[in-house]
Amino acid sequence: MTNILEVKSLTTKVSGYTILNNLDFSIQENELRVVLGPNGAGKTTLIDMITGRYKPKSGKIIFNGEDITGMAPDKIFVRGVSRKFQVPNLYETLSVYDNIMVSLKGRRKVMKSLLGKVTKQDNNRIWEILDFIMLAEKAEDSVDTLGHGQRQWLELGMLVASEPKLLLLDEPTTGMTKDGKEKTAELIEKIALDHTVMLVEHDMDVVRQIAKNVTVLAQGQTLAEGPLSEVVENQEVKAVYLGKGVLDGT
Amino acid sequence: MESIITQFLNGFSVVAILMIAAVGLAVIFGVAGVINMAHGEFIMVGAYTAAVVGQLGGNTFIAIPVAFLVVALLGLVVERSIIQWIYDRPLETLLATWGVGIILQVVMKLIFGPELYYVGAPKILDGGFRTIGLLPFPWYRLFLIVIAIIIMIITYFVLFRSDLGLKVRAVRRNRTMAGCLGIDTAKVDMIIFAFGSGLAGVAGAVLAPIKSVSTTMGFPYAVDSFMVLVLGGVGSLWGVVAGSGLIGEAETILSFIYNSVIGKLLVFIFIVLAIRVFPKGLFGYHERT
Amino acid sequence: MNRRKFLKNSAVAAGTAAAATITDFPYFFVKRYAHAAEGDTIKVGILHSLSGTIAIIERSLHNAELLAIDEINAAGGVMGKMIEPVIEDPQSLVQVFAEKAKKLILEDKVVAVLGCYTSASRQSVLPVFEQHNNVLLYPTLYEAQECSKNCFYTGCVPNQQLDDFVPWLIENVGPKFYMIGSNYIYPKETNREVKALLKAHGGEDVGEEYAPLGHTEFSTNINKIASKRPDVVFSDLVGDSVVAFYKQFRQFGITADDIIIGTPITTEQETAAMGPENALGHLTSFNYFQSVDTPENKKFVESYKAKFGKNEVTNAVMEAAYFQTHMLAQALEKAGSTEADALIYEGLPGQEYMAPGGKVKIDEKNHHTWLWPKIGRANETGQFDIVWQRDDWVRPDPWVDLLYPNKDCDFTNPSVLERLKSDSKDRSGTFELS
Amino acid sequence: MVQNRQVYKAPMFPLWAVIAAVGIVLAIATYPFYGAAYVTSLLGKFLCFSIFALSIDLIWGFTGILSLGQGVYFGIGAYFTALSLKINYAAVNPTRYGGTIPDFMEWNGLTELPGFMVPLQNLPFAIIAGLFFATLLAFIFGVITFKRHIYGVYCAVITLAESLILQEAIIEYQAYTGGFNGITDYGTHAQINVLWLILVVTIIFFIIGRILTHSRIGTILKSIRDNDTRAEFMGYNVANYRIFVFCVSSFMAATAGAMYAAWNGIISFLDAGPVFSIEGVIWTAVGGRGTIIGPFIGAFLVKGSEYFLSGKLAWTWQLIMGALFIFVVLVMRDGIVGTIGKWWSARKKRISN
Amino acid sequence: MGLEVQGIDTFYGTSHILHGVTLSVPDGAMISVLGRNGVGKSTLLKSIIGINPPQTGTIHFNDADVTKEKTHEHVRAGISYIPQGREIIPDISVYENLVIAMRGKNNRSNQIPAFIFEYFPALEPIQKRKGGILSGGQQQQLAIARALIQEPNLLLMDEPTEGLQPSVVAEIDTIIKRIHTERNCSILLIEQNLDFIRDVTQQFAIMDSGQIVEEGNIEKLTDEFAGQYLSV
Repeated sequence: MTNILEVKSLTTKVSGYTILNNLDFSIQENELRVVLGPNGAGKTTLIDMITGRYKPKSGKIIFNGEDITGMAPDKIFVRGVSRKFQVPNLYETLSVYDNIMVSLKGRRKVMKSLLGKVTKQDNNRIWEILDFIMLAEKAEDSVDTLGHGQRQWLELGMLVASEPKLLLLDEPTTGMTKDGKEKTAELIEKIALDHTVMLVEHDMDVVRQIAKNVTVLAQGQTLAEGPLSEVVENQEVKAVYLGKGVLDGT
Repeated sequence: MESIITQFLNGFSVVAILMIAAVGLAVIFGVAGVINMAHGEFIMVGAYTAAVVGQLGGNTFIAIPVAFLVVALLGLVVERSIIQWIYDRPLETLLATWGVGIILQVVMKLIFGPELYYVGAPKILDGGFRTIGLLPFPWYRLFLIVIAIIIMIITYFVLFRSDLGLKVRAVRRNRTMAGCLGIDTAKVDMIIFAFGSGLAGVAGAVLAPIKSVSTTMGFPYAVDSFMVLVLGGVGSLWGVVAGSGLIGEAETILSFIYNSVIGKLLVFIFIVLAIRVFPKGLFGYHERT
Repeated sequence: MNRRKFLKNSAVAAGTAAAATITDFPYFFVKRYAHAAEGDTIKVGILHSLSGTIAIIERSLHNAELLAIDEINAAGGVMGKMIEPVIEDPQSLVQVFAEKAKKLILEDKVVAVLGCYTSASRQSVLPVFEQHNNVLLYPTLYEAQECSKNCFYTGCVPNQQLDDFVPWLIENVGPKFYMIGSNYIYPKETNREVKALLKAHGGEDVGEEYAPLGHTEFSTNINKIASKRPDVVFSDLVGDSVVAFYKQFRQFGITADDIIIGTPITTEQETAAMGPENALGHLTSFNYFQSVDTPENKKFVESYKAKFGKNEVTNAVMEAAYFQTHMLAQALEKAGSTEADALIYEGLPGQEYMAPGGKVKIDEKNHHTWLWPKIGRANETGQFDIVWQRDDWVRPDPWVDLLYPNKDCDFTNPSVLERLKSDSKDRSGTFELS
Repeated sequence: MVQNRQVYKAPMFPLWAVIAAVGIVLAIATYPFYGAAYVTSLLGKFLCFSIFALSIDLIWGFTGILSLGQGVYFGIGAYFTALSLKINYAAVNPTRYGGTIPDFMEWNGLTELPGFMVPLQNLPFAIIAGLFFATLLAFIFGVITFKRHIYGVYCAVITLAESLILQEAIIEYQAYTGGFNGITDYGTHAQINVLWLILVVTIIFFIIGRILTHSRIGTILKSIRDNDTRAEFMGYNVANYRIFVFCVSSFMAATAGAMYAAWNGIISFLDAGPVFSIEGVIWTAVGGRGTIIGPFIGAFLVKGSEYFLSGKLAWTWQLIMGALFIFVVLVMRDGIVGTIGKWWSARKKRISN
Repeated sequence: MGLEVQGIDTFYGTSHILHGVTLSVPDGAMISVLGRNGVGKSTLLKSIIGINPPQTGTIHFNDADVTKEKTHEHVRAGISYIPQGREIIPDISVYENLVIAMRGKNNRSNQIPAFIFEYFPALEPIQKRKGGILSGGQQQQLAIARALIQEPNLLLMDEPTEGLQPSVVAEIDTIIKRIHTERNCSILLIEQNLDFIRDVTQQFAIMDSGQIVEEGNIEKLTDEFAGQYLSV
């Protein structure tokens, strides 16, 4: 197995604060990696760096053997990295169907999309995805009629539609009911069957439901990494979540 | 050669005029994120205030505080009635304030009629002093330079050395947190809008004696001020100084060598290219988030 | 600009707008017109901007014409009918001038239009008048070099303002001229004539410069002027620029004792707006000043002030607007018809009137007006003291002899007339869709 | 999986709309035969204004960029055409100086047509050159600003300055542009075939606008307008799309300008200026931005009422205009069409419930 | 008296975060709220202080209904708030950060009250430094000082120990205890650090999925008990 994503000694600062501190991190192909960590540990910032939203102060990001550090977001996307935002980030005035439609893989160039039509295959693919994210009934409705959970699913569906090599999911279950969380976790598990997924998650029920490999970030660095069962027993990790001082060695 | 030197001095007075005109707009844009398209009309109202003060027997020195108050009040009314509802839609503030500008023009014309109004310079500032050039440098232009410096200093003190300024900077940087510290953010917006408007009023009052006063006088000032802001960058007093300095001197020198339209054209091209390099302007500040 | 009106205005500005005060406002209630019985009127278009940048001056022309119409109607009207002014506001925009002219002619079916101030607006409406064969009376001084059978020009043309003025300046002030003007056709053409006159009379042209219209920052230009040390600054600046230029000129310490500003365009209106001290001693050449001492003028100034406010001033263009309205009424009587051709070929040419500035006459040949050139020096009240005047009237010559020897319009030439008449028929036959 | 399911898509050209459109088009096309000449002359103008408003709507309503300088492109189209017409007209109808070149060239001291203007003698070439030049300028402008992520207020102010500078340049270089006087007296082109031409072009642009906004690319444009961050992270080069639409819209504006110049018989710097540009924005806002029919309704309504009211109301009209700006921003944000549309869909929802 | 939160429902955008939360903080109490990330603890504080006001339910403070009041009005009524991540205003100095808090409470003085530097001696020498360049510990001290200078009746604290060194955590611990006893101020505290909670507070409430699921005295909060709701 090769590493599809490698982050090498990444450092970044935002208005004087160090968010990521010399972070090394990698994900293998077809892996489902869960990233845990307390607030402010740098999880979202890591995703921002990988997807080109901000440029790191130093360090390198290598995706699929290519250095993508500092590339524009759309260029990074075309190479196969899709991200989901913490707060669902949708096209508010479009219908559910159209949200998926504009996310379908390919045809990102102006002239191509000018001539492009929605083919039968496209249509079938969109319905497939709508079924998958359980929104087929809502296909014609505009996005602002969706409930919060459905919005999260729709964004997942949009990512799937773009057929990326790597999905970065930033807390896809926030603001959901228990039932919703379970369903979302199932979705993610299904997606992970044929995609590489990096999941940032807080909810331990969700994590327990789907996680195999876990990385714990704290203060911009990797605190622990490994299979869930091992990491859960790690004293430092417990400390982060259960209150034993992080560095006091107890 | 002597002409060039005089011209350079002239340039300073043009810079001063730009600075006086632009600073009010800069304060409002920098803090509240609103481009006030009625800025020129605010200047116009200031100029008419000076005309009224003049007719009542006052001079420019009296007109300055009166114009400040009158236009600040006007700004307050505009902010409360219109702007406060659309802070989150900056593009639409452009349209709304443009409408305010039109209305102000009509209303002023209804009150004062369409003719040009006369505003004289204070007697004490008549004449000028000899420089190395051929012409005496008018005292009034020197006064403008002084006023520009004073306005910049006052604005600096208001924004950086006063309680209000402290609140303003806190609000600009972190609106939510400022509220959590007990600052009435809506009131700060209101006051700063009134203050910026008041500065426009002062601009009108001091510019009236060298220009003609009419209901349509404002727009060119507004445009010049936009240019200063775009070049200098938003939310920084240094931006206003740098923007006015570059544009003012460049325009005067270029119009001496060529003519004023070519001067303007070159300056505009220069601004567009500068924007390409510094999208936030020379002293750009991150806009309100 | 008198103090009482100002106080009153300020009071309103301060918010004490009592209805009684407002009704006095000259502008608030522009008195429209006294209606005669409908259908029993002769409609005359009035096409002056009431809004926009040139409304400042055009409003006074509009008023002068309304005053004249009131006088005509009070005296019994024309051909037994009242004159009904149809007012349009072209908003100082040249396209709107053309648009409104079209409306006046096609929709309101006016017999003639009194209107326009700038050359730009006149040029924009002329094709409309020619195409629809209607009559325009144009009161402004202008650069001339134009003949249109549909247009009657009652303002000065360069030979009436410059032919005496420039030599007088050379002789009495000095030979070195620096020309500064707004950048459009009128100053350019005028300065061409001035340069020709300088050459002919031993003057010297030391500089020529044009500022964009509406320009108000003249420090650079004044600096340039000072470096050339002329005797006369010949200014054809217009509008806001005039005021800003005079003010800044004096602020740079230059008075009429050092350099005289000579101009064919600065009127009483501008001297009032800039403050008399800034105009003091500078010269203007016109056929009329408010200070002209004739009974006609006394009556004109008085009735104008009575109607539109005591603080109003009159000027040459207003005088023309006033007398051209009276001449139109006389022409309608003379022609005995409201047909355009009757006015053009019989009514207006050769028409005479005792105007406030002296007796005037529309030239049969070129449709311009015989006028009385004068030179005025601005005094400390903003009025002009007449320092020189010609003792006879001067024939208008739209094609000044210095530049265009032997050229003139001739609407008395039978062959020209023949062509024009058939031409206008052709045009009205093909143009438009209904 | 069920195959070949469809979503209901509003038809690109619904039957009722087509019928209504045909009716309106026929009414306008035949109007000169039964209507007043003055109104006819307004009709042609308003159609050009409508296209201009549509061009603003394309970039503002559909991609969210507010240009306060759209008049630049309208003006370029108008000036190229008017110059060409004037040069040709002057060649056969001696000017007041008796020469065969436009009078404004003569009083600026030119004695013959400047070399670079010789090609403009060919009218089709002049029109095409104008359209091309306008589009090219839009492209350059787009590359400078959009590629640097300059949007919003900054962009609006820069476009405003752009039109102001063009306006000043036109006045300054009067030997080639007619300056302050504009270009006038170049023959009459307010003929029925020109009206029909304007009508045909209007229909074509209407259809192009409809296709651009209701096909796949239209959906993409809307998605960029709604959420450019999401679109960017979905692999769309947002700047390129915006440049593309900006070019299309400039082309439309220039075409409108060209036809306006021919129809109106007089143009001036004001047609390229900031006030005209902002007026166009307000037409769009009143009609309803983000709709194709909105700009047409807005232009006809605002401009129409201006022509019929301003004579009688003079200064009041300006007051109304000012209040309209504020009203549209504060109260009627979706414009006439948008408000009706919202009301309609709310009603539908009520009924279906 | 004190704070009474009655059945509030709060939304963040379209997500329903708080579901009928009821909580009371009597005068002089010190209560900690626990729960995993994302259960709505911070939103609870934001609802109380008025940043994200509840859509239904009421909030009373000292018997006055403050549900619809603006943030700054809460502050004037006597509630101060220390947000997560400190939110020090970076481009003004420590002194100015403090002064601005005084102004928020209508205190026109330019003199920082002496008790502030008694509590936070570390701040005294660095008053001229810009807020943005302070260390995490200094920032937390400043954040608390900024709230304290307003002499509140109720202090809301959102994770005051997050991301701090153990030594600093210990300092903060003492300071909070001192504030509670010496400044006559009730405290509502969000924390994940169990030891810290057990050391400083007397009462606790546990939140899960936008609701308060457990309340009680601090003795009840054993590792096992907490683990039910907080376990990794």
